[in-house]
Amino acid sequence: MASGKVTFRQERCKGCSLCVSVCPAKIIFLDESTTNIKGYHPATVTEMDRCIGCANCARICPDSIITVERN
Amino acid sequence: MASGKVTFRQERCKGCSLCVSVCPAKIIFLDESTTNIKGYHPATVTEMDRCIGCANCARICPDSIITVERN
Amino acid sequence: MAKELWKGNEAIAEAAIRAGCRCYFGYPITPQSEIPEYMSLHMPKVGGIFLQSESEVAAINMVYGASGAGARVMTSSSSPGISLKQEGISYICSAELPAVIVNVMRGGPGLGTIQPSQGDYFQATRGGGHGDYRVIVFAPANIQEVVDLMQDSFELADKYRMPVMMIMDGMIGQMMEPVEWKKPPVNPEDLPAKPWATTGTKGIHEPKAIHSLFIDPNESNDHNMRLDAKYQRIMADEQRYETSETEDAELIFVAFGTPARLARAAARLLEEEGIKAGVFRPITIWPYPYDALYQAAAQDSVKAVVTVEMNTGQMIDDVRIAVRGCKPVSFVGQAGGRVPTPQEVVAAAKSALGR
Amino acid sequence: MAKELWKGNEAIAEAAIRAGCRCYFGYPITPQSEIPEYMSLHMPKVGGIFLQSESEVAAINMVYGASGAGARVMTSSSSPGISLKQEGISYICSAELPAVIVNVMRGGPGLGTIQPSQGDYFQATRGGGHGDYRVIVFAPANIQEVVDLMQDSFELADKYRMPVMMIMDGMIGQMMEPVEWKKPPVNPEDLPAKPWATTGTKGIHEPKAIHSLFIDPNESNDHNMRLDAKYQRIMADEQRYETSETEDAELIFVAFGTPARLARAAARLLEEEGIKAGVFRPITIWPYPYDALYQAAAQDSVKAVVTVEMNTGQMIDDVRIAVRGCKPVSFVGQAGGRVPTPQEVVAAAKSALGR
Amino acid sequence: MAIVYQKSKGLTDVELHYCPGCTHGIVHKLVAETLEELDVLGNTIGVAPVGCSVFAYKYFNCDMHEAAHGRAPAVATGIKRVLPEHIVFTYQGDGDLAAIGTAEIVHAAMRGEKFTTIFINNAIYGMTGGQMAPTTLVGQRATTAPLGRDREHYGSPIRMSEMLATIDGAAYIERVTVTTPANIIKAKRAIKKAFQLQIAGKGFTMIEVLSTCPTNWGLTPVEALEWLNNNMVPAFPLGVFRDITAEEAK
Amino acid sequence: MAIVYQKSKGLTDVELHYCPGCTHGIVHKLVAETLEELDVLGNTIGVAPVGCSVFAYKYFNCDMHEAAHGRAPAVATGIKRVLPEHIVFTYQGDGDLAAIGTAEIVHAAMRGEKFTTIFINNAIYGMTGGQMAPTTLVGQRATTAPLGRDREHYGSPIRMSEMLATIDGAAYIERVTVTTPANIIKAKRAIKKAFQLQIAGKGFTMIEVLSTCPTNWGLTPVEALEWLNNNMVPAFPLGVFRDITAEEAK
Amino acid sequence: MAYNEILIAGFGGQGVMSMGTTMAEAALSEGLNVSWLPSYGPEMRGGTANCSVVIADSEIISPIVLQPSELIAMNLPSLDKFEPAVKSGGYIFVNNSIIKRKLARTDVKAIYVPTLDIAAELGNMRVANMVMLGSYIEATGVLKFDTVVNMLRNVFTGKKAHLVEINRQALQRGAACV
Amino acid sequence: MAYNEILIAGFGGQGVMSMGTTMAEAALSEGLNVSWLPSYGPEMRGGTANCSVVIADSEIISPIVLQPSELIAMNLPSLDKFEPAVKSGGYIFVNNSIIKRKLARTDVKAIYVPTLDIAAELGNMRVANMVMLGSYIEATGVLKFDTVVNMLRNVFTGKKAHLVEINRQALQRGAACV
Ligand SMILES: Cc1ncc(C[n+]2csc(CCOP(=O)(O)OP(=O)(O)O)c2C)c(N)n1
Ligand SMILES: Cc1ncc(C[n+]2csc(CCOP(=O)(O)OP(=O)(O)O)c2C)c(N)n1
Ligand code: SF4
Ligand code: SF4
Ligand code: SF4
Ligand code: SF4
Ligand code: SF4
Ligand code: SF4
Ligand SMILES: [Mg+2]
Ligand SMILES: [Mg+2]
Repeated sequence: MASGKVTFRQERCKGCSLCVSVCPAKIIFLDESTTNIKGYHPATVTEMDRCIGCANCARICPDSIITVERN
Repeated sequence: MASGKVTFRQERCKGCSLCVSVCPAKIIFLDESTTNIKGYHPATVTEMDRCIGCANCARICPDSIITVERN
Repeated sequence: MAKELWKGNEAIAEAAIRAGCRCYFGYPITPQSEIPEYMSLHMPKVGGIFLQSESEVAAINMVYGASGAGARVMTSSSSPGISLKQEGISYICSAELPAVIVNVMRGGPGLGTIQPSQGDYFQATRGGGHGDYRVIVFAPANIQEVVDLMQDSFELADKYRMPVMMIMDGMIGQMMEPVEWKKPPVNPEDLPAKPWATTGTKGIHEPKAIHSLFIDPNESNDHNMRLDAKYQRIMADEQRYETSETEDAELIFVAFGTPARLARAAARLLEEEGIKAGVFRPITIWPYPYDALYQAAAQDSVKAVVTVEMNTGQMIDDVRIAVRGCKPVSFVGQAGGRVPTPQEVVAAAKSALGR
Repeated sequence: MAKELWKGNEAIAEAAIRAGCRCYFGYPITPQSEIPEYMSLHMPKVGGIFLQSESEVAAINMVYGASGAGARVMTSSSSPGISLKQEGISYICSAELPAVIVNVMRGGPGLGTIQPSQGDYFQATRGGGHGDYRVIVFAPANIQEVVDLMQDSFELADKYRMPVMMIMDGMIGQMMEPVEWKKPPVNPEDLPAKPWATTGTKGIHEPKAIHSLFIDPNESNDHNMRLDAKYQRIMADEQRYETSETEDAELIFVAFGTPARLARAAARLLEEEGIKAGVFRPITIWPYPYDALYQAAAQDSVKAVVTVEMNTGQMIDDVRIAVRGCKPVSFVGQAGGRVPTPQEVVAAAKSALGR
Repeated sequence: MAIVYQKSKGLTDVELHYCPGCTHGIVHKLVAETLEELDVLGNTIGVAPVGCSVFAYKYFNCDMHEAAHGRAPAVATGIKRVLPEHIVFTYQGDGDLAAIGTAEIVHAAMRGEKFTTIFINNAIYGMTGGQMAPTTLVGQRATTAPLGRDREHYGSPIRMSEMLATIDGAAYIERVTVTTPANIIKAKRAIKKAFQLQIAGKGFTMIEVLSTCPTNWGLTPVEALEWLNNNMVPAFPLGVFRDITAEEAK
Repeated sequence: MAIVYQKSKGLTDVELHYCPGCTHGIVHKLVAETLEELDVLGNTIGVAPVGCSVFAYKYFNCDMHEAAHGRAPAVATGIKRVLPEHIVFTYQGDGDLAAIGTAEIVHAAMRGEKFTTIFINNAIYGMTGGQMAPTTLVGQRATTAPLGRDREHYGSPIRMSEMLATIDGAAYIERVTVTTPANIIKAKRAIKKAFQLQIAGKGFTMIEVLSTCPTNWGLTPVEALEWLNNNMVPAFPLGVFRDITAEEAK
Repeated sequence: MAYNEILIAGFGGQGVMSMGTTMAEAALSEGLNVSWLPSYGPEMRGGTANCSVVIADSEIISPIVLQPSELIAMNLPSLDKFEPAVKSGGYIFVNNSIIKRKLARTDVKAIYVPTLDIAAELGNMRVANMVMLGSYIEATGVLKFDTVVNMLRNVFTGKKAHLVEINRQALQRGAACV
Repeated sequence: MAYNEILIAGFGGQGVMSMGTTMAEAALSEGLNVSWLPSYGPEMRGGTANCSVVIADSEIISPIVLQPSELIAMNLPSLDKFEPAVKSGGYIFVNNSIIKRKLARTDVKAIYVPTLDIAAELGNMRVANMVMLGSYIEATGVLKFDTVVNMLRNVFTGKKAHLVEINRQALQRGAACV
């Protein structure tokens, strides 16, 4: 399986969870430990090694804040 | 064959000839010998005995000026 | 009756229903959408008609039809939507049908802003549509007055068979204020019959036609002159205004709607500085209370007249017409959603007085 | 150049093409349909665009788009159709785009009559649309003047980036009169570039946006104040008017368009009776030549000012504002397709003079 | 002898102002006869448009309301909502209905407004002097299309019946013509059916009538009927485009 | 590592003002990516509507023109007629396109105007606070239909793609949605095809995108996608309604 | 000071409008001030047509003619409608090929012109309006005969050049009726 | 003469609007003049919400509050935006559960209220706004505590009656923060 890497422009995240809902690896979650300037818990990934770089998350993110890289 | 009778309210005739064009008996014509108040030669019938009372003329007359009677 | 806290737009809608209105057509637009929203919920409860139209153009033409059919009918919108209604308003005026039209004004021109403004004064008082016509225009200054004037609006509309417009800045639509329901509700069944309405000949009367076509120039002229005579009657009989402290004032503020409040606050500030200022507030902006304003301005004590508006200066034309050059007239205002502050008004007043 | 006999509407269209207009959108309506008809035949011959739109609303919005894309563009209509364009005009003013709008007025209100009228004076000069905006309004009195003013109209529209309206009664559109083509035709390729037009970034410049949305009240206020400053500049620089025999006159007629001819005829009749009457004719009705009219009216010799209009009295508001109460102002007119006769005008003048 | 055809009581005695041979007059009769036969004249409100039929309010022997150009469906909506038990119809030209009034007719159909529209498609703006209509045929000349309608510039004529038939709220939509006595009888039947469905509260009903404008087509009235048959009928096929009673029957 | 997905250059860096999870943002991306891929950003003029996407003129990285409510097709017509070699698109909501702007979209289609319309159907007036749209489903609640849209009162939702597909001047009309990554890819393909046909001068092209309005539907963004799938898709079937290239190929 | 206000009225198709424009063109070429104004509108559907022509050596006040100094009545309804409006001392030209009555008024000058009969004699019914124009010119002296003929030369060129002659004859025959 | 101009600002969902209407209702029942004005428009899409409340014993001049005598800042962007506008000598109420900074200004009175922490302790996060309101009442004395509680009794009736008590507690806990 390809391995991927996602980066979030967190200060622009609106915490809508669309990315969360479409990640096949189920590794995205909203980080409740922090609130961005807009008042939302931003999306994040910790187990990045499980990312397959499918770009589902980026494709559905309405705010275009996710960048996906892949090997 | 049924026999009919048509009456024209001639002062309102606009001489459009639609009645002329649909009379199966071909008995309606525009009376070029006279001009009504509106400046038109009004439609008329002389050989009334050939009228079959089909009402084609009246049905198509846009100005509703033809009355048709039948035996 | 006890006072209740009402949101302006909802109070407008409720006041219309209490005034016997049983028919509303409109299209959403900020800052007045709560009017159709309220109507959608409450009209059915009183057996009335609420219909959201496909556009403002359609709405005003539905009003035209419904009014012709005898209904007590209303529409509402905000500035751009009112622009789209101009052709229809002209038709309704010419066909002499009653209707109430509410304009909760926002800042223009164009898409502008949804913030409050008084930028449609000209449109309301001069007829934004084509031809010689007028509508009676009420310009209430707070929610209580909106409510108080609603019944009058429908009654004058019926009396003169013409639209009555109620214009207010968007703030009045959006804010909440205490309201007292002073008048008893009108039961539409108790209203006088409308013999001119097209409700079918029933085989009894001659066919009626509601129309605005007068193709022959003489007929058209006669029709216009008849309308004009009606407008003259209204000018004589229906002017309304309010004055506060204008007697022996050194300066007269003229303001309609919300800015009248600011003007009164400014007058109080001026009083502290020893300047006596009064406020003249037209309540009908058509017919405009020209004579009353002239009387106020012509007093020997008065040195200057200052109009206060939430636009770049529109009512000032009527003030000039009223004042007839007897005193200098100047303007202070803010347009497009900003409200002048009492301090700005005070400064303008002082400069008008040369201090 | 020799004079040619031209029908008003066709002369308007031809003059626009000669003024470099290469883009026309419109919808048929009597008495101006010969304008789109002429355009449909002649625009393609000069490589221009003629498009009949589905409505007046669409037409003005096509103008909005085409102007934004840099075209020298025009639309025309008659009264009810102009009412429908009000929202669009307000947008174009706010977005600051040039355009020429012709209103060949017919009698209103409503469907009214197709006969000539001047019933849209208020609409043209006060903005029938919402918000604080103005358009420059020319009111030519004959076909020659229409033709002469057309190039100026497009130039002022470009200069101030705003619509210029030309209004005339339907008679001017329908009649034929001799015309002389005084100015050389404009080649659109020679016109100055429009750096503000949206013609694609070409990957070079930053994206441009043509819009009229200023959601923040301060931005909106600033925008309005900037527009107002432009309008003040125009008021200072662009007033046009014509006087005839006003010096030392006992009576001043004020009239725009066709009635100015009647007024001059009436003045000649009065002269025969030993009364010296002059005619003041505004050519721009916005900006209105207030000061010039005041000067004329304030002369010691003048006893009365009489406005002559083909409506029930609209310009009279501006005359009152101009005259500032220094002389009595009265009105004579006919509405809805009728034209006052010189005799009627004479009678009104005498009664104004108390004779 | 018995009278077999006479002027309908659904028409007043006012003379029609239409040009000689204009089929507006024929359609007026059909509507009038229908109202008379259904015995609803006393209970009907008609809405006249702006177009050559602008004076329709003088001709129909029932209460009438004249609308602004294109807005008849909105006016009719206002009337019918206030007087749901009454019969309401609009009578509109192709400029009125298919150009400026497009939004109003589409939304009346969408809402399933219970009135009947008589749509006179004569492929031209009659009243204003022969300008192009949205229904003008490709190649047909008009005063604003002096070389004929150009498909590249203006597209093909719009078929309103087909378009409106996609809308659920439309109960009955048929296109007819009045070029022959037989077609006139068919047209009458269609109009009657539309009014009957209105009375039954089924929804929006519209009959499109292909009509002539001899004056602006530059043809004699009889030639105009032929031209219509040869040119308009192929572009605007006759027939029923929507009939919910047929669907309900299934 | 290679970048497989990043923000399109067709978008500016301005933050979108849309509510969390609103699919307007997804569609913006697809249009932007298409323009970028076709390499026409420098040659494109977009027309923004009045609706939640009123600020679209700040977001697209090309010249933009903001229209009055409903009039984007007229504005686009004006632009495209003046600049026939440019790419022009409108981006419109369902209130904008299917209510107040009905006449303008129908006639742009009729004339075969060579621009592309992106039609965001979210079954509601988003911007003004959740009032009923012509596309609101029967039974769906809205602030002006507090008990849900009533078929008897308002008819059924209008299907604009089906309606416009009856018009000859329409070259391509497809309805898509963006509820899943797979649907997003399909939607992108449709949008790209529409722009390609515009460039080929085929006529009017429109892509209807079934979209969400979590705020006014009162659902979370994820629930909104589900609701769309379960309720809107059955009422507004996905698919191609008109494709003249397919017809030409026959 | 010449100030002629002419009203020409008849059925559509009688050449009423072109009679007016011909007069206007001729007046222009004589250096006079001129205006031409058609009636327009739905009443035209009824088949009537009329136009106002004003010819003057001073400024034209209004192109609308309410009280004509000369009325040209091409049919009976027009005569009925406009006869009362003509200025005392003015002219009424009556197309007596189809108007069978005489004038009711005695304070105006009546000129009866059998336009159709003459046109028939000339072999072209379409020149009936030029017959009338010939009478008008002759009676009023407002325009010169040669100017009108020259004007016709400008109108009928190329293939239509042969029409100049018959129109000239029509003018002459009309003039002879006065 | 009391004239209080209050600006309440925060994220959507923090109960900003209802805090305002609660104050307005209470003021009305105390016989004071009152106005409430929400901010509205597309900027709300961004998720911010604010409203102006004016409470006075004289006529209310304008319902728009530009220079608040009291600012209630429920989140950091609101504090950043409105802190400079507060009248000298006025109050700023800071929701320091989520606003981590102190005031920059020294010429105003600062009240820090950990609304979320207290609401959490009370077991209902939705009463955070009532905690803040309690602080406001206590600090300014503009409204009477009992009026507000009575008002809550009118709002929470029937099935919701049990909510009166927790809201009353929230008000009290807020008051205690002053
Ligand atoms: C707002 C407005 N625009 C334009 C007109 C001018 N106008 C009158 S009728 C008409 C079109 C008539 O054509 P149609 O509807 O096809 O009817 P027809 O005369 O052919 O029967 C137009 C454009 C008008 N009266 N009002
Ligand atoms: C003439 C006019 N009428 C009404 C409005 C108010 N208005 C703004 S957007 C809108 C509808 C928005 O709905 P939609 O087009 O579906 O777009 P969405 O917000 O759902 O994306 C309305 C009615 C306006 N700005 N102008
Ligand atoms: S790229 Fe795919 S696997 Fe990786 S985080 Fe995004 S959705 Fe999950
Ligand atoms: S889709 Fe985008 S905005 Fe939504 S939670 Fe994920 S990263 Fe944040
Ligand atoms: S009734 Fe028939 S046969 Fe008799 S005249 Fe009429 S069309 Fe001819
Ligand atoms: S159809 Fe009627 S109007 Fe036409 S010629 Fe016959 S009778 Fe006369
Ligand atoms: S112009 Fe055409 S449609 Fe109108 S009445 Fe004449 S023939 Fe009929
Ligand atoms: S209101 Fe609806 S459509 Fe508008 S931005 Fe919010 S979610 Fe999107
Ligand atoms: Mg037609
Ligand atoms: Mg929507």
